[in-house]
Amino acid sequence: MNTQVATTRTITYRQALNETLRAELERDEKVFLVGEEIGVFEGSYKITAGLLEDFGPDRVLDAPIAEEGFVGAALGAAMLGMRPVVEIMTINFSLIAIDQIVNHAAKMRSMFAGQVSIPLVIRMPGGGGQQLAATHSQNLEVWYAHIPGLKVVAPSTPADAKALLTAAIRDDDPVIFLENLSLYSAKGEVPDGEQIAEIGKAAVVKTGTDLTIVSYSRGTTTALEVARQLEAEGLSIEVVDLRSLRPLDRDTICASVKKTGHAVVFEDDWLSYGIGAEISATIGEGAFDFLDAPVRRVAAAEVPLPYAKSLEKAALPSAADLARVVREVLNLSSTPNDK
Amino acid sequence: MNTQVATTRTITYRQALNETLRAELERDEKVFLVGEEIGVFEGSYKITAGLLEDFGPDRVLDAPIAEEGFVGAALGAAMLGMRPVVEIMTINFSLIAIDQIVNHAAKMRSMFAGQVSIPLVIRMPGGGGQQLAATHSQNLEVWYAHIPGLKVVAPSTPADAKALLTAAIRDDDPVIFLENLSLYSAKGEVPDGEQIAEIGKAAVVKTGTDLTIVSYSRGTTTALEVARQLEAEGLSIEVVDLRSLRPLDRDTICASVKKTGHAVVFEDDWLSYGIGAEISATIGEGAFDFLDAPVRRVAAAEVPLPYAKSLEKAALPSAADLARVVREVLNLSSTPNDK
Amino acid sequence: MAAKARTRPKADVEIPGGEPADTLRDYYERMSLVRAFELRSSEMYARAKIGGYCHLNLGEEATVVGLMAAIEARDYLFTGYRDHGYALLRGLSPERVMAELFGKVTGVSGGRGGSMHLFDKETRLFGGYGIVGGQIPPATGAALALKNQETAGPHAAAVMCLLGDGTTNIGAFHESLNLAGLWKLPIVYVIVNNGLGMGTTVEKASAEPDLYKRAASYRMPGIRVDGDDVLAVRDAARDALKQARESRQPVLLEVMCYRLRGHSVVDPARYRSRDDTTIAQESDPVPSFRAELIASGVLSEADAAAIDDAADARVSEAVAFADESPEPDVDDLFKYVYASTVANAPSALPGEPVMDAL
Amino acid sequence: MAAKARTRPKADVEIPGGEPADTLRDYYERMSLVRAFELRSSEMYARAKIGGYCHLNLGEEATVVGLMAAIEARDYLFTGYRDHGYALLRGLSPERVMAELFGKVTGVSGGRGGSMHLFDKETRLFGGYGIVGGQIPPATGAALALKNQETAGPHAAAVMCLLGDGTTNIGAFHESLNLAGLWKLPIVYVIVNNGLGMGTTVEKASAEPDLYKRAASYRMPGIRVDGDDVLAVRDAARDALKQARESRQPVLLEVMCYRLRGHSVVDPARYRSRDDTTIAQESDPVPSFRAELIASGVLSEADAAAIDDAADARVSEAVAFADESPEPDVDDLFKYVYASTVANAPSALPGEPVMDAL
Ligand SMILES: Cc1ncc(C[n+]2csc(CCOP(=O)(O)OP(=O)(O)O)c2C)c(N)n1
Ligand SMILES: Cc1ncc(C[n+]2csc(CCOP(=O)(O)OP(=O)(O)O)c2C)c(N)n1
Ligand SMILES: [Mg+2]
Ligand SMILES: [Mg+2]
Repeated sequence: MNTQVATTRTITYRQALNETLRAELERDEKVFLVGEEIGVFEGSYKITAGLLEDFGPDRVLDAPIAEEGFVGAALGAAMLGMRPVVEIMTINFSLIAIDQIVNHAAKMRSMFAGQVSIPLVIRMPGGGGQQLAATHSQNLEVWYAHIPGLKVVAPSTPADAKALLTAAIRDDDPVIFLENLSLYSAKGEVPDGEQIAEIGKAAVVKTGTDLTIVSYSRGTTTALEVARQLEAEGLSIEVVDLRSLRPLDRDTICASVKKTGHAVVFEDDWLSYGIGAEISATIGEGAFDFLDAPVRRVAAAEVPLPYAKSLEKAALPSAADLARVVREVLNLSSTPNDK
Repeated sequence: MNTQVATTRTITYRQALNETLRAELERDEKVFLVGEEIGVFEGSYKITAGLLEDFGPDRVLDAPIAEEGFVGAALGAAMLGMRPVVEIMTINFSLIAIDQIVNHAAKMRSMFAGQVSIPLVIRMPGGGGQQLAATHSQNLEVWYAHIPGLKVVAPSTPADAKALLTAAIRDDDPVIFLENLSLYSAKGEVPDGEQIAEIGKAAVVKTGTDLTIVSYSRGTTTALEVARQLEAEGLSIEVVDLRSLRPLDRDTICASVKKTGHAVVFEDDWLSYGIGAEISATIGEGAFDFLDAPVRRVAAAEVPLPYAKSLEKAALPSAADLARVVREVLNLSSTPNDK
Repeated sequence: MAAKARTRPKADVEIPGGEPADTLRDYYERMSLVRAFELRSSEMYARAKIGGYCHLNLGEEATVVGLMAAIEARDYLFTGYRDHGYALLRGLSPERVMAELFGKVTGVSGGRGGSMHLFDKETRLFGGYGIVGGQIPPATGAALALKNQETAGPHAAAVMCLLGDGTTNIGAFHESLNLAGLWKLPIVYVIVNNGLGMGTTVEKASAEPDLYKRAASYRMPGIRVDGDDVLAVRDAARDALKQARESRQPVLLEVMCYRLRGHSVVDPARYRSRDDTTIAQESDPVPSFRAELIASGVLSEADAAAIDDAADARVSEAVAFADESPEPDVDDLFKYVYASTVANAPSALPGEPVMDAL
Repeated sequence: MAAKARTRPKADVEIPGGEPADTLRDYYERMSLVRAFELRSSEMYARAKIGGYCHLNLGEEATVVGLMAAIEARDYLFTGYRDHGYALLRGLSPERVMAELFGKVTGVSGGRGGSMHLFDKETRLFGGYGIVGGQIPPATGAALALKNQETAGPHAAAVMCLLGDGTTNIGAFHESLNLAGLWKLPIVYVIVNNGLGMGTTVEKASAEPDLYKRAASYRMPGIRVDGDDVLAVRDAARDALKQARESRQPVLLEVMCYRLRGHSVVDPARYRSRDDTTIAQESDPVPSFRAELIASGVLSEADAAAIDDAADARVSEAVAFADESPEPDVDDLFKYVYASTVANAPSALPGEPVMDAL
């Protein structure tokens, strides 16, 4: 990370995003924002508050409900050297634009032998837990993480939101920037001044020796909470925050597990074929000889997420679920049956 | 499998599909076909040859180029009790329809508490190796395999194509039926008469004791070829054909690996977050104590697939790659370093 | 059809001569019920009895009543997420609708869909969809099924598919109308044009803001009607449905109305101009229809008050019912994922191992 | 605008008075080059020098020449997969185009795109797209960039976006035209209406088969022109581009032509009626323009034969060049995936372990 020693302020994830967008709009006039309701309405989740007023409608462009059209239009503008930052209201609606993202933005540079670059950022929140029901609560990041040509980042703190968004906007490739509904109001220390994260790098956000929890986005905040709580019980838990889902920093993950011998993945998406599958497979390949117990995954139950609070709660992975599995993995590793 | 002892014929995968569609159109008048160019043109890959002529335009419905529209329309017809079988020309174009598939077809039954069923089949081929370039050569099956509410099958033989398509059409849920461009002309023995496979079950298509290759669709044919070739070298390879990607038959996979102690996944999609990630994670969890070496994945290089033959060949996983990795895994398991 | 300019204050509703007083009274009762239900929903949301997103029909009552008076029991209804009023007037009990908003197992969708996803197979309310435009292709396909299952004629069923003004800009709208026009499907697409898609005006969202004109791209009749005039809405919708069921002629019907409040209950609509707010309030169809009926002698002040009170009481019962109903049982989490049983279907709760035993 | 009925045999091309003979000769040379290139492509495909899908402009030469005569060097061109002729007339050498079809590193897209994905930054040929309708949103966005980067006027750049008749039924078409109309973008959408999308006629695909009329949904001018008339095409396209660059008025231009052969080189087009085939052949713009120019004295028989021979020779050189060019180097497989270097970018070939060392 290219950071300078700097003063910090405690602000929300939302504010970190807002300030970063503002700073980049000021810095580079090729940067512009486009999306539904980002101007007059100030964003469905108010991330773009005040920006239309200060930068005008050419820089902060309200789009009609036409995700495929305006995402593709942003891509086209990027081909001509603009640096569009698109907001898709939630990741669920990106399905309508996904042909433009995956069949076009991700492929053009390769298909045209490097003649064109696509400096395009697509911001969108995912996440359940707000009783928004099955079509509005998904975590489909694994789809994007699977696609060569895309870069996919998922910051878990306000500071990372700032540094990764800055990096994404200055990157010359299409970057999927994953936010999370339940993080917008989360607070954290954010350094002042320019902060540019290195895309493709994970971070060990807490060190420990007994077990590694691998997570990202909202999951990392829960992982840290659980790690601290288990510390009180005498367990030393390391937490790896992926930050970048593509490229994936396998070295950092495996180095941690080589040290701890145990790993649990905590993820908000569905278990089968989710992000955790790749993490588990990576650990199985890269730290095979060091693993003292199977890698376990704590993920969402495989159902379209119901609206009712009782069911929603049961289906989503919680801190309690994570703590329980961590204990299971550590106990299991001390049973005589273990290798 | 609900099979009867029956005479068999050697036919192509294409013909098996064609005959099955014909048989189901004859059996149940609620079954109808819809897709681009399936009628007058007889299908881009001629799977529906002769069907318009014999069943007329109400049963074999040519659609304009509007994947979202006609896939969603098929879904709506299914809600009223029809049994549509949609052809999407290739999986690459399903991205345009994916909101209807994933946000609608997969969720309706759950979201509406079982008041409606969606007996919808979506047939589409995937696969590279035909020099169709980046946008027309994808294997995005992992996207669908990740989604609760869908069933996803991927037959590797003409016999399975028949039995799984029959099962899919008679199933009351949305089934993604994955074909493969390079399998259409493959021949195999197909039993006559009604054949209905059990969705959700994998098959051990070759037994062996030294190592398990897990694959599906086109990959299984290569896996079998490699397994037979290695047999000549004295290696005993078991091949598990997944057949169903969702649900995933973890028991069959793990039972095999518990026996062989070694596993390689052979898949046509991109490595990171691909189908093999879940297989590897599953084995890591379900057969941990039995694994003598890390599970390895032989998958496509992570690039948008280039048109040029040289590059395309380099990027796609081959029989030689698989054979090499199988040898590596087995050698590696005999090194002193191994646990 | 007469186009209603958005900036012109709404003309007085005229009660056509022949309309029976009972019918008018009945329509007022329905409008009053929707109004009461929506106001209470807003209140219940504020009291955290309702979660997620909640979009109200406030200001659209004449449209809701007119459309639901035109549709027949045999017809299928598809709508977006702004669906409470339609569900009520499709004949669902306020109890079951409110219970759905409360996320209770007694709700129309078993508490699984919530406000945006009301569904009732029996009354052929075929959802309730939260993805903008998501309902349009399935509604079109329902009409395709009807075309194949029935003969055209006055007794045939048709489909009514509701959508918002903002929704006419999404690809699914275009693809679906083309299919309907091409395949001659018995369907009426109704644009409930309340002038806004969230904070965006029709003029800022649609290059051709006279939305009914977009029917021409599919050789389909496009009709516009005053959505504050319950009888005009009903008659236009009936006529459109008649074309659909008798001649397999799909129709695009645009109904001009106003959204009285924010996009959803949590939206204060600060972006809205004072003028626009004033017009919306002045056009409010509930008090004006009420005044109309009193002025023309169909109702006395006391009658009207009694109707309003009854609606309120009805909604109170619904709230009580919803409140007392149980939440869905957690053991049923996986109950509705698949209709056909299937081997190896996932059933693990978060953190449970993927394999039952090692 | 005059609509050309698909079933009416094509009217004779009229050479307007003032057109210089040189210009006409030049246009014929271009038509002849496209024809020769496409015939040779078909042959090279049969000889397995070209793989994948290969779609030809045979029968559409007058359209190709007319459109490319209208577009200026500063304008951006986006097209579908039927793109060879456009690339040639945009000024790319037949060598580099043929080399791309051969999958050679000397090809316009380095051999990575193939026939469907021709791209040349310098001449502002911005692709070549294989997904139906995929080019329309990016083309629209290019026009958005131009609007922000330049002032409208006769020297401003514009975008020309080509698409097929079948492509007007996909959502991206609708969404994009609405954006262009709303945002007042300098873009001309050209429907190259060759009457067929694979085996499907316009009438079977579009509920409104007069495709130019669909412009009305976006308050955009919709214009139809005879695609066998090179001058009419050029003039209509010039006029449309003028509106785009000077008044930021997007235009939808429909060009009526015929596809002489199958959808792609492997399609025998058995589904096609004999009448339709006959009309397509009778309308073939290359021999008729040739005959026209000879009849009007612009060319002698010998001139015309010399032009055809020169085109043929030119294409032979291209084939030789393509044949001799090397394939892309396998070591460059990952070369163009990212523009900004990034840590941990995948670089494994199939079967290589995910971690370099255990
Ligand atoms: C595909 C998609 N994009 C965006 C949204 C977010 N969204 C929900 S409602 C809405 C506005 C719709 O406006 P309109 O069609 O006029 O309906 P109204 O709310 O006025 O009834 C938007 C943008 C969504 N649900 N789905
Ligand atoms: C989204 C998508 N759907 C389907 C296809 C397959 N396909 C390729 S070309 C074509 C027909 C297009 O017809 P038209 O727009 O008239 O163009 P033409 O081929 O006549 O030039 C189809 C269906 C595709 N490439 N992309
Ligand atoms: Mg609206
Ligand atoms: Mg065409």
